[in-house]
Amino acid sequence: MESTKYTQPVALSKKQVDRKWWEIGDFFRRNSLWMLMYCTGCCAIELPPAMTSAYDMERLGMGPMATPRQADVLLVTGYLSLKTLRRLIYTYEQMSEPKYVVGFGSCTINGGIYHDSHAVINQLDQYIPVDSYVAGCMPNTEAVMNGFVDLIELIKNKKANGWKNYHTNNAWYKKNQIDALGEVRIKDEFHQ
Amino acid sequence: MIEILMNIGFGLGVATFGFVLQTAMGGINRKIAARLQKRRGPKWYQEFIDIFKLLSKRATSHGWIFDFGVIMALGGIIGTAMFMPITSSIVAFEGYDNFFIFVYLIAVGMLGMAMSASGSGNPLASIGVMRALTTMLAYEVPFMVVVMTIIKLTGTSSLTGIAVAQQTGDFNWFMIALPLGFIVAVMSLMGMLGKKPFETYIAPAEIASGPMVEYGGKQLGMLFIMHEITIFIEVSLFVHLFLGGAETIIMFLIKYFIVYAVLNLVSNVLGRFKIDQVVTFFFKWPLFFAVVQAMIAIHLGWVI
Amino acid sequence: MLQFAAIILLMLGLYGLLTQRNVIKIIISLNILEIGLNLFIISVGYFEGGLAPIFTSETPANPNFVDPLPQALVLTAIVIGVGTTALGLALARKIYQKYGTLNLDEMGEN
Amino acid sequence: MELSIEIFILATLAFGLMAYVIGRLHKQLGSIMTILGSLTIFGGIAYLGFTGGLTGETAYLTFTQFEISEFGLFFAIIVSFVFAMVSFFNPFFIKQYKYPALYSMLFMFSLAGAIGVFFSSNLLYLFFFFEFVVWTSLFLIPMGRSKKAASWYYGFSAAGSFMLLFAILMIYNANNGSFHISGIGSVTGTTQIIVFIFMSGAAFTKLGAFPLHIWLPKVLTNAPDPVSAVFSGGLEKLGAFVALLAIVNMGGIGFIIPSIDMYFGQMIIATLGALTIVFGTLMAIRQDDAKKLLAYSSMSNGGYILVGFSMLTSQGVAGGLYHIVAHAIASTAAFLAIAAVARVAGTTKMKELGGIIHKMPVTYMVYLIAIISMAGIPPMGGFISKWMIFQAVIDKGMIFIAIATVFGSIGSFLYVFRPLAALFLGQELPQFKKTVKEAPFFMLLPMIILSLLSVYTGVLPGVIIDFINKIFVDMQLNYNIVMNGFAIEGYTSGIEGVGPSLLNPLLIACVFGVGVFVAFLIFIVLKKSKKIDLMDTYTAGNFVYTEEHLHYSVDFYAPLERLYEKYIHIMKNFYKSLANKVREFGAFMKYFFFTNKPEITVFWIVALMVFLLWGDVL
Amino acid sequence: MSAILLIAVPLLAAFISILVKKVSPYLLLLVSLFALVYPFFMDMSDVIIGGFDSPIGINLVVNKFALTSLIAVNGLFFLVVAVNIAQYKKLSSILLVALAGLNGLLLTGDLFNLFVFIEISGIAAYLITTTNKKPLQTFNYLVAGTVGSSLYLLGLIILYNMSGTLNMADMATFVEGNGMYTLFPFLLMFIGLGVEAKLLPFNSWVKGILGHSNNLSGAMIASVYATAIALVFGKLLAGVFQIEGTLALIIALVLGITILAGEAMAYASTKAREILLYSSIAQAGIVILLFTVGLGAWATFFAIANGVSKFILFGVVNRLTEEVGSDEMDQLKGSFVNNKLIGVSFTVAALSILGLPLFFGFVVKMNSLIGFFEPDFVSNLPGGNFIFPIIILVASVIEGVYFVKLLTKLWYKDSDVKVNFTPLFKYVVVVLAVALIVFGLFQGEVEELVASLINPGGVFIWN
Repeated sequence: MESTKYTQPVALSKKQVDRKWWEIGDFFRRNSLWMLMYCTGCCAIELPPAMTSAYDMERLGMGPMATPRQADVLLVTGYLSLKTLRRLIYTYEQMSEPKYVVGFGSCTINGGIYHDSHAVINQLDQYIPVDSYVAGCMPNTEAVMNGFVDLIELIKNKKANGWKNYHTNNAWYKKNQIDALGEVRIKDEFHQ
Repeated sequence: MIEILMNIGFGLGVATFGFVLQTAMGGINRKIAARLQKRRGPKWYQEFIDIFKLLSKRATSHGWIFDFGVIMALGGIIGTAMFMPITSSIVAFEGYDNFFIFVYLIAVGMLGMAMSASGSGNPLASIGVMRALTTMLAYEVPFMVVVMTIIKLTGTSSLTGIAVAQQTGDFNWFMIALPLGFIVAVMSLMGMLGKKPFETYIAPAEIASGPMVEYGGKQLGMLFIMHEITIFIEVSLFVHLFLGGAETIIMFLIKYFIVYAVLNLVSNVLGRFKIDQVVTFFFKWPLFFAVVQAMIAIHLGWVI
Repeated sequence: MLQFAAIILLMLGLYGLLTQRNVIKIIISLNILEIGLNLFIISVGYFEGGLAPIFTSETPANPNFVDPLPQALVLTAIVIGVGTTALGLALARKIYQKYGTLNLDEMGEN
Repeated sequence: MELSIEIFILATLAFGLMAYVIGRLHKQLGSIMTILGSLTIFGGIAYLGFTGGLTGETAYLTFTQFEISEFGLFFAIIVSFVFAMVSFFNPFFIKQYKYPALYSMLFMFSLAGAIGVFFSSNLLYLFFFFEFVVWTSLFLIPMGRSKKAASWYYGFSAAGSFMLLFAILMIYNANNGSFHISGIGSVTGTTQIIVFIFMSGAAFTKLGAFPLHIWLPKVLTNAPDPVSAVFSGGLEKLGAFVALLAIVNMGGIGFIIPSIDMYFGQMIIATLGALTIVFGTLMAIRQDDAKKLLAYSSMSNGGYILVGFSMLTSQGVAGGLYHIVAHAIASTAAFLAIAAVARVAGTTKMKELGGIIHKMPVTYMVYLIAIISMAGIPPMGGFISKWMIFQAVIDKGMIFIAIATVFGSIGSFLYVFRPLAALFLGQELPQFKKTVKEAPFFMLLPMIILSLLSVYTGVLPGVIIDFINKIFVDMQLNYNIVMNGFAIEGYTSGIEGVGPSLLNPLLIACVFGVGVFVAFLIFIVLKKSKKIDLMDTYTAGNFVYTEEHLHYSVDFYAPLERLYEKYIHIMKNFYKSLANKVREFGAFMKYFFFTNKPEITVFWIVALMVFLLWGDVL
Repeated sequence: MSAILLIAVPLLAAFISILVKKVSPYLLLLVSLFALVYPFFMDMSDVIIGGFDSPIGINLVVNKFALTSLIAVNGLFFLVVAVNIAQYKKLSSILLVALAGLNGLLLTGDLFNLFVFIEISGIAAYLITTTNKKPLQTFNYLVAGTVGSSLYLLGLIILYNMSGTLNMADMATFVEGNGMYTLFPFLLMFIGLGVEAKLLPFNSWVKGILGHSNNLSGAMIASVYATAIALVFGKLLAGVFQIEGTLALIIALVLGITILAGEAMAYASTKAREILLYSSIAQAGIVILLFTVGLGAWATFFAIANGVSKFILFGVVNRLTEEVGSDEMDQLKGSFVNNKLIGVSFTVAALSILGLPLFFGFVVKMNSLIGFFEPDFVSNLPGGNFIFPIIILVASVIEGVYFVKLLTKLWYKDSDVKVNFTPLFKYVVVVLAVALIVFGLFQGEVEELVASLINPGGVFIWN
C-alpha cells in the first residue's frame, strides 16, 4: 500500500516526457485505427461483415481511408503475387509512421494453398514487418475482429513496432525484396 | 487596448467552443447513424480521438507552400469563428459580426486549402480543389440571394441584428417567414457542409478524398479541425439567419443539434452527385425559388 | 425651233456615249454632243428678225442686234472641243497599239 | 509651393522626348528615363495634390484651361502611380521591342495624355488628350505578339472617342457655345439623354464593358507585357473617369422605376455592368493563356465599377471609386507577376508552365496577394470595395444585379486561382528547372510595393475614404461615407433601432492574424514533418516518373467549361460580321461604280438629271 | 503688279518652253517658284480685263480666300514639280499650262471664264496622266471630263439665258430672288464640277488614274488638282449656288454616299494606292459637304490639310511601288523599317488625315465639326444638323481602322526590300510633316488665319 501522502513530483527528464507523450499518443492511435482500403486477395471479402452491424469495426474506432498517407493500418488480405508485392511495398513506404500491418489468412503466413506456386510469395514477414496475423483460409469475421483487438493490445503493450524494425534492419528487408522482385521501383513495367 | 485583447480572448474561446461543440456533435451523429444501421457505432468522442491521433503521427510535407497553406486555412477559419455570435448577447466583437465577413473569410480558408492541395503536386488534389471551387460557385449564388432578401427585410447585415429582429417579433423565424428561401438555404447548407449529395470534391472513390490526398499526420489533423470549425460556422450561421438565433446557450445548442442531426440523417440516405450535376443543379430549381422568394418578399412585401 | 434641234443633237450625243463600244465612235458621239451644245449656245442669243451684230454703214439708229455674247463664247467652246477631240484620237491610236482592238469589251483588263 | 499642372504635362512630354533621344543611343538608358520620368511625375502630382499646391492656370498651352478637381486628382494619382510602377519593368523588356526608343517615348506620351484628360476643364481639350492617349498607346501594341490587335484597338477606341466627341458637341450646342466641364450637368431634355447614351458608350469602350469589350482581351494578350499592365491598371481608368462624368455627374436619367427607386438610364447601365461581370467571369474561367485570363478579369472588374456608379447612392459610388483603386493596384501587380514569369519562361500559356513557385517564390507571394484582392477576400482592398457595392445593390433590392455580382465575386475566386494552381503550383516541369530564376530586384521592388499597398488599402481604408468624401464634396453630391474609429459604416436601413452594419477591416486583419498565429502555434508544437520530393505522391501504386503526367493544368475547370462551350464566340462573330459587311459594301460599290467603261459616268449623269426633272418638268 | 501676271507668265513660259526644249525644266521651276512667291506681294484689287466693268467684262477676284488658295495650290504645285522634275523633263510645257489653268481657276470671277480654265487645266491633267502608260484609263478620264465640262457649259448657258449675266457676284444677286427656277442648271453645273471633284457617281475615272499613278501624276492629281477643284467648287457652292428642294436632297445623297462608300471601298481594298485614292474620294466628299453647308472657312483649310497629307502619302507610296513593283500591302510590308524618316512623315500625314491630336488635321476636323454644332447654325441640306457629323465620325472610324492596318503592316513587319528615296524628296516630305505638326500645335494662329476668311457676321467671304 503506497503512502497516499502528497509527494513533490520529481522533474522528469526530456526522454521520460517524450515517453509520456508517446503513451498518450498510443491511447489515441489504438482507439482510432484507420485502415487503408487495399484488398489484395480473397480474404478481403471478410471486411464488409466486419464493418456492418453484426461486428461493427467502427466501435473499435476503425474506418476505411482512401490513401496510404492518411491510413495507420495496412490490411494485407490474401495471397501476394510479385506485381502486387511491388505495389504493396511502394504503398507501405508511403504510409505515415507509426504504421501497422495485419496479415489476413494463411497465404501471408506460409503461402497457404499457393505455397508451391511460382508467382506468389510465401512469407509476407520477410518483405514488410507484420504486426498481427489472422489465421484461416478465409478467416472468420470473429477471427478478423480478434486480429484487430490483438493489434490494439499490441499497441497498448508497446509491442506493435514493426515499423521500427523496418527502419532498424532495413537492409535485411531490402535484400529479401530485391531477391524476390529484382527491383522494387521498376521504370517501364509494361513494355519489358 | 485591454478591451480588444479581452475580446480576442473571448473570440478564441468562441472558436474552441465551436470546435469542441461540433466535434462532439459529429461523434454523436455518427453514433445515431450507426444506431439506425443497427450497429453500436463509435464512442461519442471518437472524432476527438481521430483528430488527436492524427496530430500525434509523424507527417510528410511537400515544401513550404504545403504547410503555409494549411496554416493559412486553419488561421482563416479560426479568425472567422471568433466573429461568430453564440447567442444574441454572447458575441466576441459587438456589432462587427457582419454577414459578408463570414462568407468571405471562409473563402480565405478555402484558398489556403486549395493552395496547399495544389502545392502538393498530386493531380488528384488539384482536381479535388477544382471541384470544390465549382461546387462553391454553384451553392453560393442561391444562398446569397436568399440572405440578400433577409438583409433587405431586416435592414441590417449584422447577424445579431437579424437574430434580434426575429426574436423580438418584428418577423417570425425566417424559416416560417420565407418558406421557399428556407428550402433553398437548406440545400445550399448541404452544399456548404459537403454533405453526401454534394460531396463530389472529397469523393473517396473517385479522386481518393480529393484535396486531402497528400495530407498525413498533423496537416490532416489541422485540416480536420478546420473542417469541424467550418461546419460550426455554417450551421450556426444558418441557425442565426433562419431559426432566430438564441437567447440562451441551451436554446442555441438544441437548435444547433436539430439542424445538424436532420442534415446528417438526410445526407446518410443520399448517394453522391456527379460533378456536372452539382454544377448545374444549383442554377436550376434552387436559384429559381430563391429569385421567386426574393421577388415576393422585397417587391410584393408578402412575408408570412 | 433651233433650240429643239440642238437639244436633240445633245441627246443623240449622250445616247451615243451610253451605247457605243468602239473608241472612235465614242469620240464621234462626244463631238456630236459638243456640236449640239454649241448650237444651243447660239440659239440662246437668236430671235426672229434680229440683225447680225456688225456695225456697217447702213445699220439703223437703234438696231435690234442679235445678242453677240453667246457667239463669242461659242468660239472658245469650239476650239476647246477641237482640242479634246485631237487628244482623244491620239489616245485612240495609243489604245490600238496597246490592245490591238478599238472595242472596249475586247480589251480584257478592267 | 505652387506648380501648374501644365508644367507636369509638358515635363512628361519632355521626358518622353528625352527618353527617345537617349533611347536612340542606348536602349536601356532610354527606358530608365521612363522610370525617372514617371516617378517624378507621380511624386510631384501626389505631393502637390495633397498639399494643395497644384494650380490650373496655363502659361504655354493657352488654347485650353485646366482645373484641379478632387476626382481628377484621384484618377491622376492612381494612373501615374501605375505608370511609375510598370516603368520599372521597361528596362528588362526593352530588348524584345522592334523600336525601343519609340516605345519609351510613347510610354511617356500616353501618361501625359492621361493626366491631361483628368485635369482639363475644357471638354474639347479633354477630347484632345483622350485622342492623344489613343494614338500614342496604339503604336505600343504592335510591339508585342500580333499586329491585328492594333486595328481592333483603334477601331473600338476611335468609335468610343468619337461617341464622346459627339456628346461633347451636343453639350456645346445645348449650352450655346461653352465647352466648360460643368456643362455636362446643365444639359436637359432629349439632349441629356443623347449625351448620356453617347458618353456611357465612350466609357463602355474604354472600360471594355459588355457590348464593346472585344478589343480588351485581344489587345491585353498580344500587347507587350508591361503595356498590358499599363492598359489594365491605368488606361482603363480613363473609361472609369468618363463613366464617372456620364453616370454620376449627370445625375439620374430618364424616369424613376418605383420598386427599386432607380433611374431608368442608371438601371440600363447597371444591367449592362452586371452582364459585363458575368460575361467576363465566364470567359476568364475558360482561358488557357494567363494574360488573356487577366484581361477578362479586368473587363469583369470594369463591370463592378459600372454597377457601383450606377447605384447613385453614397455606398455605391464610393464602392465604385474604391474598386478603381483596389483593382488598379491588384491587376497591375497580377500583370507584372505574369510578366516576370513570361520574361523568364517565355510563354504565359498555362499548358506549358508549372511549378514556378519553387524558383520564383516572391513573385508567387505578390501574385497571391494580388488575387486575394481581386477575388475580394478580407485582408485586401478588393473586399472593402466589393462589400460597399454589395451593400449598395442590396439597399436598392436589385435581385438580378445581386446575382451577377455574387456570381462575379465567387467566379473571380475561381479564375484568379487557375493561374495560381496551373502556373505557379503543381509539379515543377524539368524544362523550367534550369531556365527559370527569380526576377531581379528592380522588378520585385514595384511588385512588393503594390502588394503592400494592396494590404494597406485593405486594412486601413481611412485615407482613401476621406479622399472619396472630399471628391463627393467637390462634385457637389450629397453622399458621404461615415467612418467611426477604424470601421466603415455601411448600409443604414430606415428601420429604427437597427444600427448601421459596421465593417472594421483592421479588426478583421488582427483577428485573421491571431487565427493564423494560433494555427502556426499548433503547427510548431507538433513533431516536425519529413520533407519529401514532389514526385513522391500517391498514384495508387503506379510508378510515374514524368512530371507532365502529375501536373493538372489543361482544361482546369472542365465541368464548367463544358456548359457554355458553344456560346463563347457570339460577340466576336457579331463584330467580325459587322466588319465584313462594311468590306462587302465597299467591294460592291467598287464593282458597281469603278468598271473601266466610260458610260458608267454618263449613265449616272443622265440618271441624276432625270431624277431632278421627274418632279418638276417631266 | 496685278494678279493677271499669275496666268500670263506661265502661259508665256509654256510657249517659250515649246520653242526652246533645253531650258524648259529650269523655266518651269522658275515660273512655279514665281507663282508661289508672287501672291504674297501682289496688290489685292480686283483685275478688270479688257476695259469692260465687272458685270459685263471678265474680272479676276482677288481676296483673302483667293490668296490662301493660290498660295496653297501653287505651293503644292511647286513641291510636286521640284521633286519630280528630274524624272519628267519633257512634261514641263504641259505643267506650265496646267499651272496657268489652275491659277486661272482660282482667280476668275466670271463663270464662262471658269469653264475655259477648267478645260485648260483638264486637258493638262489628261496629258499628265498619259505618263501612267495606261491609255484606256486616260481615255475614260478624258470622256468623263469632257462630258462633265460640257454639262457645266450647258447649265451655265441656261443660267445666262435667265439672268443675262455671267459674272459670279451678279449671278449670286440674281439667284437670291428666284431660286426655284435655277434648280436644273445648278444640278448640271454640280455634275460638271462633281466629275472633277471626284464625287461618287461621277468618279469612275479615279480608280484607273490614281490606281496606276506614278510619282508625278499621283501627287499632281491627288493633291494639287484635288485641292484646286475643291476650292473652286466650294467657292461656287458657298456663293453662287442656291441649294434647296430636290437639288438639296440629291446633293445630300451624293455627298453622304461618297463619304461612307469612299471609306468602305478603302477598307475593302488591299492595294496601297487604292486605299489612298478611295480615302481621297471620301475626303473630297467631306470638303464639298462643308462648303455646301456654309462652313467655307474651315473647309478651305480642310482641303489644304488634305492636299498636303495626300502629297506625302501618294509620293511615298508611288516611290515604294516603283521600287517594289506592286502596291499590294503584303509586298510593301516592313518598308519603313530601314527608312524611318520617310516612315515618320508618312505616319504624321496619315494621323493628320485621321484627325488625331497634335496634328493640323485635328484642328481642322474639330473646328469643322464644331461648325455643325454652333447654336445658330442651320444646315441647308435635308436631315437636320446632326446627320452629317455622324456620317463624318463613322467615316473617320472606318478610315482609322484601315489606316492603322496599313501603318502596322508598313512599320511592324520585317522585310528585305531596300528602298532609297532621293534626298530632296526626303527633305520636302519631312518639312511638310513638321508643318503639319506645327500647324497642329499652334491652334491660336490657325484660328486667326481662318477668322480672316469670315466677315464679322460669320458668313464666308467668297468674292
